[in-house]
Amino acid sequence: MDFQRYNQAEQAQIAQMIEHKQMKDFLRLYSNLVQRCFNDCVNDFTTKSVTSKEEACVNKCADKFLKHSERVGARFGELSQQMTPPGSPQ
Amino acid sequence: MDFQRYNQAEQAQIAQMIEHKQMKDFLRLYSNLVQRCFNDCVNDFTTKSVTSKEEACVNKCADKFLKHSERVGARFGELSQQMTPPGSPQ
Amino acid sequence: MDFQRYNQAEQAQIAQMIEHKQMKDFLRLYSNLVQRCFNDCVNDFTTKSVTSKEEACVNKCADKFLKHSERVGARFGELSQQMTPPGSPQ
Amino acid sequence: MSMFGGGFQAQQSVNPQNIAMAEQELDMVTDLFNRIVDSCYTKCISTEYQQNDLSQGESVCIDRCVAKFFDVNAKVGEKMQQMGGGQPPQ
Amino acid sequence: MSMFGGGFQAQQSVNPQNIAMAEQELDMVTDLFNRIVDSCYTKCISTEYQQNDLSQGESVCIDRCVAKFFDVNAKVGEKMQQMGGGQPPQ
Amino acid sequence: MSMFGGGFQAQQSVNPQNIAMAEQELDMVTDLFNRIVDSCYTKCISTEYQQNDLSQGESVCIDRCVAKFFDVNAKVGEKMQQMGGGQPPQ
Repeated sequence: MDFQRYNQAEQAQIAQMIEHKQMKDFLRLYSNLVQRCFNDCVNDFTTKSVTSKEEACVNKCADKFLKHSERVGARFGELSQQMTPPGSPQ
Repeated sequence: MDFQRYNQAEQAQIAQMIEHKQMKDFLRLYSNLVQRCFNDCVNDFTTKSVTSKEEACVNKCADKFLKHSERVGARFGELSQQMTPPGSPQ
Repeated sequence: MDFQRYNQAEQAQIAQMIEHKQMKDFLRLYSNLVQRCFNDCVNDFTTKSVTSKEEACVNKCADKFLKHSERVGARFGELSQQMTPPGSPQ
Repeated sequence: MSMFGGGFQAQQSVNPQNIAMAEQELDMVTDLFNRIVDSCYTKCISTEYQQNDLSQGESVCIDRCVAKFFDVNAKVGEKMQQMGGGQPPQ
Repeated sequence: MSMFGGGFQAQQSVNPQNIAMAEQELDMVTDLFNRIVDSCYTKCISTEYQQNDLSQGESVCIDRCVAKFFDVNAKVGEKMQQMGGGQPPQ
Repeated sequence: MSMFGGGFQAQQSVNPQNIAMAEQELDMVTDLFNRIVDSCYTKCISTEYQQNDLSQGESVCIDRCVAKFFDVNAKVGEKMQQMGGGQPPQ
């Protein structure tokens, strides 16, 4: 994304918006991770607390999810830069 | 959630925001319920109107969904209070 | 939906809001389409580029998805008009 | 000549609550539409994707699916009004 | 008498950042609740819909499911703080 | 000295439409990223969770999955421009 075409005052406001959204995006990643790992790992409702087996599964799931997101982010960044931005001269 | 740390003017604005969101949350619960009960109960597309069997299923589904949400809400409230709020003295 | 009960200034603002939302709705339809057709059609990760078989599938999926949305839209419009708007005299 | 913007906007006052209500109504209708597109796609469209057009069977299924979704939506709405003793929004 | 609106609002200044923080907190709690409703419905509720009430087994399952979701949420939170060295939000 | 806020903001005027456009662009990219994370997790990650790291196979799968998702996104975009005769957003 290229916000160079906007003036400085606009860029300042956009930067603030990005910062605000980053927090939101992080919280969303976190909630997605929790829900996915819960769904994949917790299936025993004969106990009230998370079992050690479930906890181990959640740990691996959380690690994998974060590494997955990071790897997608790296590829995403590379591929985004290769794309010709719309409206730019070809 | 504890909004005591905010001043009165802020609390008034937050209260208004909560009220506005409650309506939104209710509408969302309602739409989720409709979609879930439709997906679980309506599978016969040889007729144009909901069959009596489908209607009975939707009725039970709606009742269960509401009771489920209520029960989750009760447990959620209890567990939220037990949690040490972030930033409070331990 | 009937916005006749609002005054002209309000209707102008509502019209602007609708226009803004239409763009958002279109982008959302587009993303839903891409994700659905990707999920349904792309399952071979031994290659880096989309295969011709996958591409043909995506093409058919996109066409079907758009025609489906259009048809739902037509029925939706008809049924919405038949409904008695809430709050109107019966 | 008015000092505060165009003459038109100054003649009528916009009630922000009306705008908020219109927005909520709009969002609800859009949400309903999106959920129907989603549910009826899953119920009616074969993911084999052998042709670009909707088959006769798929088309009929979509029509009935939309009608039944409206039906379920209305029935659940009535049910919730009875339970909550709630008034429909004006 | 103040020229700028009611006396009450004029006495205290509203810090928009505080309002934004309160909104974020509220949205997070609502999101958590909705995810729990969703996951625990899938884990605990039989979609046969043979009765309008929650069965004894379903009720117990919901209680444990909510408790375990809180558990997983807390454990993942700790884990991410260790990894990121992040501070919990005040 | 300006009567209306800081000197900086007063020198350049912020066009709210530009801010709205930047926000829409940002939201689209974030949405695309989230959908890729989601789809590629389902396609590539084994939910057995036997290790904390991505396996070699999972890593390769993610790289190809992201590339293919971009491919499908672009192909569907072209298709929709041809159909609608629409202009790409500037």
